[in-house]
Amino acid sequence: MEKFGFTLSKARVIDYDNNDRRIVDFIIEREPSLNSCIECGGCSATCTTGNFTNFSLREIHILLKRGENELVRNKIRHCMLCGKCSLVCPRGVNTRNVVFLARQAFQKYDNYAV
Amino acid sequence: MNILSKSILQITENTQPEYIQGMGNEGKKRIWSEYQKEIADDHFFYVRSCIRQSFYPGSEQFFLNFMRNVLGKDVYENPSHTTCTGIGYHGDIVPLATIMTVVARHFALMKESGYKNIAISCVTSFGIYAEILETWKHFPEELEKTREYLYKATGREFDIPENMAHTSDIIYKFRNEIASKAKNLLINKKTGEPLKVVEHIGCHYAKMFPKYGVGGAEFPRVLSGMAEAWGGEVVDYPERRHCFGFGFRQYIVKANRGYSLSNTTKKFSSMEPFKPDLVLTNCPGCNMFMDKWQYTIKEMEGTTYGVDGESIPVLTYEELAGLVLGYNPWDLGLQFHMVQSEPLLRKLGIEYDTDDKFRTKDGRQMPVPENLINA
Amino acid sequence: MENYHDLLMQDIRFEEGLNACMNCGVCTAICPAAEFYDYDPRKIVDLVQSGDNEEIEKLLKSETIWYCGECMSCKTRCPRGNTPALVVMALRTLSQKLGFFTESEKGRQQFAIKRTVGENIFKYGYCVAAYAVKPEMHMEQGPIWEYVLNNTHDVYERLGGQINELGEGPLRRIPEDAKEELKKIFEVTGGTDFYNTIEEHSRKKAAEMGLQFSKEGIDNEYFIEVYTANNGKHTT
Amino acid sequence: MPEMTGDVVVVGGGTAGMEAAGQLAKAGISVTLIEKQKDMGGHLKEWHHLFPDRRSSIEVITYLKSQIDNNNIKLITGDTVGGLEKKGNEFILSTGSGKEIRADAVLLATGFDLFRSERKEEYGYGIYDNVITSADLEAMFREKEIKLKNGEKPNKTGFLHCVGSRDEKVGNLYCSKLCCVTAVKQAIELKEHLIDCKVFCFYMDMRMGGALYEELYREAQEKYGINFIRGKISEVSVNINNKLIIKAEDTLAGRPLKMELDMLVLMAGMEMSAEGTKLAESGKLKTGENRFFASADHHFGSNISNIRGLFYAGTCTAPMNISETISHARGAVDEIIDYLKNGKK
Amino acid sequence: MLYSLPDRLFKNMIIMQFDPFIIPFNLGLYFILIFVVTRSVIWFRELSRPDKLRLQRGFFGKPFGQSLKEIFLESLIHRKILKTNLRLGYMHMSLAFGWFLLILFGTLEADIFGEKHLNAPYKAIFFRFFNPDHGKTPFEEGYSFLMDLILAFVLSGLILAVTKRFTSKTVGMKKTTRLKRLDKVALASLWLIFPSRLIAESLTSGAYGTGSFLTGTLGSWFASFLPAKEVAYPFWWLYSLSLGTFFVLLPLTRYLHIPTELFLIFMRNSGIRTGDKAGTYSEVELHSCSSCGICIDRCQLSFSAGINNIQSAYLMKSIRNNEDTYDIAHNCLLCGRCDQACPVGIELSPIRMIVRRAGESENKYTNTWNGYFRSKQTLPVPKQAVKPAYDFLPETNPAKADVLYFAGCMTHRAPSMKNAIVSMLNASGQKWSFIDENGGACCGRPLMLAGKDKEARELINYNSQIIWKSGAHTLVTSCPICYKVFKESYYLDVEVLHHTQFIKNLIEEGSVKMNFLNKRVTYHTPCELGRNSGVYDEPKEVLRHVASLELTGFEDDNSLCCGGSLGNIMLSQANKRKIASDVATELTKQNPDYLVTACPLCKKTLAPVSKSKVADISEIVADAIVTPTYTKKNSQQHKKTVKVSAGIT
Repeated sequence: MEKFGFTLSKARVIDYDNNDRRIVDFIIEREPSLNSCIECGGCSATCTTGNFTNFSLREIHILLKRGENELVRNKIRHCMLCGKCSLVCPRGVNTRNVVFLARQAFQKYDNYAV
Repeated sequence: MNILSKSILQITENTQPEYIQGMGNEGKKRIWSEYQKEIADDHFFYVRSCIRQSFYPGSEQFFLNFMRNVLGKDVYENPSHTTCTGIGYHGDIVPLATIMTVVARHFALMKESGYKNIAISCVTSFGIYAEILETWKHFPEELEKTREYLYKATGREFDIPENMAHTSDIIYKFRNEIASKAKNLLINKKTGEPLKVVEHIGCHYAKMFPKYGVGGAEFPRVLSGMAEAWGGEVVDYPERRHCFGFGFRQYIVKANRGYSLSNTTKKFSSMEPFKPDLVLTNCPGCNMFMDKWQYTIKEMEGTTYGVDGESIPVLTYEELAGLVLGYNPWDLGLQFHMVQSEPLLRKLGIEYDTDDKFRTKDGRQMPVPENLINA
Repeated sequence: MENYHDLLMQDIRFEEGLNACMNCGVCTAICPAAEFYDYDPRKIVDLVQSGDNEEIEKLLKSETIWYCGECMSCKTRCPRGNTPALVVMALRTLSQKLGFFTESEKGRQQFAIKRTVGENIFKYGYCVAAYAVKPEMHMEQGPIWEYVLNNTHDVYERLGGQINELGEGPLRRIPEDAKEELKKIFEVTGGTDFYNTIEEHSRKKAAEMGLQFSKEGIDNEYFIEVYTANNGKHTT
Repeated sequence: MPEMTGDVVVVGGGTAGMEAAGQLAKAGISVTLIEKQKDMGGHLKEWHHLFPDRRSSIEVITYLKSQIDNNNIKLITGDTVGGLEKKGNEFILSTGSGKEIRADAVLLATGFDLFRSERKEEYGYGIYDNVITSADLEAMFREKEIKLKNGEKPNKTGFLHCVGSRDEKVGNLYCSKLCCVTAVKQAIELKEHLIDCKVFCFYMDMRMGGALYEELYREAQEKYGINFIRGKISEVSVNINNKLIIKAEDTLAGRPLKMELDMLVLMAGMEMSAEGTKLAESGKLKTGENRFFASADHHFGSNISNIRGLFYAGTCTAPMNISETISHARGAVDEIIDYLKNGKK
Repeated sequence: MLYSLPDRLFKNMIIMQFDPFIIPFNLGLYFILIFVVTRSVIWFRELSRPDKLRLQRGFFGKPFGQSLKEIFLESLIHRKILKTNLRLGYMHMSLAFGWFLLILFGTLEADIFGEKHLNAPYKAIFFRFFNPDHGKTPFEEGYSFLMDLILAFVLSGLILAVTKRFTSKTVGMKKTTRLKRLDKVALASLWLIFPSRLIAESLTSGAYGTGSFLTGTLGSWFASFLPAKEVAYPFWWLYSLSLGTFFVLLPLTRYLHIPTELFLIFMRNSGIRTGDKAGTYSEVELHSCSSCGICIDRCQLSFSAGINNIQSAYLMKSIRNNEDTYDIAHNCLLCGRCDQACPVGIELSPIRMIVRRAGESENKYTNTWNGYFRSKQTLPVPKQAVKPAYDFLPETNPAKADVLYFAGCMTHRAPSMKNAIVSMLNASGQKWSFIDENGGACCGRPLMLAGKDKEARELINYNSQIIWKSGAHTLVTSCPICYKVFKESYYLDVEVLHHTQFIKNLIEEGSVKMNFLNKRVTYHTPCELGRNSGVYDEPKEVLRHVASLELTGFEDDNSLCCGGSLGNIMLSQANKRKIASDVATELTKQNPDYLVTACPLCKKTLAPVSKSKVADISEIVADAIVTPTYTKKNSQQHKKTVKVSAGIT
């Protein structure tokens, strides 16, 4: 840095093959309904938390499936588990359990309670 | 000598040496056949590149020298032609109307000196010229406006060139002539294996207008055609088509250079497993940066991308043609790269005179630079 | 508040670069900037086509539009024949015309480009010229570059250079009348005005930031600031 | 019912042509059916199973063959129609083999050509070993063996939707309509052959607008765990291990995505057939922006051409699935009978 | 009298009132006595100070009598089980009460007829062995008749128990609880006790021509073809052994519930409750569960969704055995139907909540002393995010008002209901404001149900702030889930009303006039409102006021859960639907015009599966409102009323 005045940047690309998908595997094993998500965004639209922040369950589902866990870990605690999302989901995804399981998975694999 | 001439024969006879007729080549041929651009044969109006004349003057000089003295072609360089302001345009400080008029001025100089074929040394310029010609096609009113501007500013008038070629197109056109005159083929003298060549085409050469480039945008032929005609083997690697990351403002401004460095690094780590012997480019920036970033990343991270700790020599197509034709590497200016070419020269079995490396035109010994790579 | 979409429509590059976008993402997929900056050309095009004036103003003042490297790779692939890079270029031009560019760290850098490349054009008739590439500003050029500059004459002579001499050859001097013509062209086509706009807004910003500013050259605090500043918030 | 006279030429022995010829013959009209290939069935012959119910294409071909098993039908195979003109109320068709056929009415059922995927250079079809098309995969299904060029089984396969559809770069602005459901069908079949193979579909929009299509999509997700990623693949390349590297944007995550694949299947779209285009030129038939034959009216005249007595059936007018094609063919038959009844007015 | 026990034993030795076969029995007996004492000491020590005091007060106070009564009625007679299931009740009663009588009268017998008037326990148990020729005088005869009668009573229960094992139908239970190995051994020994006693006594009687209608008859029959005296001896051994084994194994098996239940009764009558952390009381509850399986029959997951491994009996068991309780604890609607039915009165749902709260981290148990005792084990607590979870919630300054309306997340998904309530509030003419009109924070109850009390507390504090700032005296909510948490976990000095209660008040004050709608309706009691908050009557009264309410057989305590409960985080949509449609079918048997409920979630859950229209009470009522006269003065308000005059029509 000192010498050149700039540094290498970290790539933003989702490196699917090298990402860690244990979290999502843990969830899908226990809540297979996550598979049938069609990313319609209904959950995000009705979300109580989403009413205050840019929290989006739809995005969280995607990021989990891609193994972009860091982003999820810091956001997922914002969910209030109110369950509105599971009322709107057109594919009957048990969205509430997905969040609940994700939190457990983070505790199991990162020993990090979220 | 006769072994050499034999292999030359074999190459000149069929443009697809059997060792590169692997799977997919049929597919590539099909694509190439769809992008056979018209390249003029003689009487070129030559425009220089800001970067190349500063960093690779030997390359531009080789081109003129080869065209004029070896092929006996007429290549004219007008003393009062200037920059196309392309870097300024892509640095977003030069308006479109301005650059169009500057380019129009070059067309005017052409007209005045009676030339119809333009030969462009710089890929950025080449892209600019192409973009402008296309713009004038779609928006004729812009062409008229430009004519007015130019006349108002300089009193000059211009015609649109009949043929436009990048100087690499022209070398590609004469690749087989070069092969037939070859003193060194791109073959590892020790192993007899063809050298592995990584080609890098400047993005602005064909990505904007595939039909302007030999072989189109996805599998450009202009450099691979040379490399193969001269006995080398071209490697296809995942990031082949990726921009190396000049990014104009992303390099010009110090704070942004991480962008440029990161993209080049990405390309090199992608080509590394293929163990290329050299990188061949047709773009001023690409050439300079792929050479200089190897030094930078080595300084920063200690990473090198060649075999056993070496870095990969990066050559312009003129420099490579020069080596094939047996020119003195030091007259081509290879010694003024950050990554030195000796490992490559040794593979090619070229005898080079180390004493001569840093001497002036009239043979005076110059100081010897230190901390060069591969030296 | 002006209608920025209309202003953009006056730029033929915008007209050329933006048909209806269907958000397929092929541009972002291979975009060198999207990989290393917090940047997504698809989103830019989508936002601009939405025509939301406030959003476009935000965009014009944002860092986002300055991340593109104008490699034009996006043009090759777009199934709708768009060129996000051209859209970005139109945005950048407008952002400078309106003086919004000084609102963002990356935008302010336009001043540095004008003072280097921009001036070179008039000084040398070239955007880049060897003797203008100062080693201390370009450490990445490495020892060889220092060497070349220390031995400019000998090096270029051997390679057929014509340093500062009229006639043909690399790095030859561009005749004065040719440079005059360049200047004229800039004046006639609005290039000069554009330069002055950049200068004017940069001067204002320098004052606002309390940085020393000089009429020309690069030896002033504001230049050094915009040339080197990196708040580290551009990558995720 | 007044006595009907007249000969009808049906051009094209695919689904539409066979169904129409059959129905006409049943109505007592003498039909000449011309097919360029040696045997009948058109594209159906290349397909293994059909969506959405996965029934074998053979069964449909068998049905169609039974339709044309009728003495009123004269079959000409291995021949094409070169030129076509109308003199008074009579049509004169000249075949590739130099025959001349006269007819009172003509039905064009020239069908479609599959998009030539090598035209999308960035995907390297015909260059990279394991980039194949939906048709190639279908052939593998017929062979009952899915394998890579090197004989190994793929462990990770991608399906790319919209190859040659919705793409200005290849001049096809339209949606081919059937590729989405085909991709889902093939993804499921692939899983059934290779249970451990991970499957990813790269789509722009999932267009599952047909009976039981959405259900199939859901089954693919729920039962087979097939992944759907919204973003079109931008380019394909190979690494040193000859694995495919694909680049796309995961548009729902708003980030570029890079993935290694063993095999990539390009869902090739449908285009106006070359024969169709030739006929359009020689017969001065109107074609639309999408190069398919332009029918007189989208809503109530989709079988009618701009020449009285000349009719269209099936995918020479627009992408259609089998059932749509068959109903379209039957529609054409009604139009023809009507035309002949009313003295060709 | 115990102090004189040793020397009496000694005397017995002298006059040969002793035989080695009694040793197993004695060992077992004294072991179990010692165990029970130690365990109760440990438990007592673990009690919180206030609970200790409660217990002491309870022991020396009125509750003591209470407890004795309850012990008699529940532990011996098993009244509750008798009520719910006669045969099952009889089985439990005959075994427990019968055995009790056997011991009682046995001891008396020994004391009356034995040559000593105070005896070691074994004398009573093996009385017949030591007094073989007892039963000659008519009085003695009468007594042994009584003893035989009691034995017969016990045996009859035993027969039921045995048959239940093989065909659970006999006692009218659908599913019986599954057993672990030790239980089987213990069960075997338990079953052996009375048959072996019967045979031993019969043989002895047979040898000496004594015994009554049971032992006597059987005895003489034996004696007719057996050397009764000799054969009797091994059976006395068997009798003693089975008793001994049973006593020793008792602590390791579910039969520990027999002694533990006594403690439970004492503690409960002393006013001790389960609480929200594992402790003595929950421990005692765990071990008081007899796995009778009544909770299984009550569970809708069982009879609607066919899920038969998560009911409370299994929860108790898996906690006792320190098995993984995750699925059992979380796959439950928390409807409270089992709590209602538990004959032992264990607070099942609170115990489930303890497990949910504990999660991975705390309150794990391990068995020590080969399982005779349990000790707490605490796992390392994982890294925790430092920032609070909901710090993004904005500061708000609510308008001052007397009445607040908090719709809650679920009501926001049922707009017609929301509008109906708004129209009610407007009609009420009170100064009210809508706190979460544009969507507020969640009430916190769903988090609590998931065992996340810490986060829930954040939301509670946030909402409390708003309520407090508004200066209101009444808080109306239209969601029972919110209602429960506002009522129980918010520390507010406002009156919390469910909208049905609010409407009832309006009716009583007469401030809103209503028409009687000519509609037949049935009512579904929401769990959170009914069983879990005890609001049963107001909704029905309101309904009766505006429509004709018909009964369904699932009133109040016996009401069903719609299946949509937020209490169950694991249940699949498909299973929720199954439960819902079963409920809808039951509640719409008489084709009412409306199936009415008082909860937005119940409404949304039942609507798609019910053949009658489903509505919330508020919607019915809104249709019944006679637009109040005074609103005419205030056109603005009038308009509002009209605009939102919500409901179904």
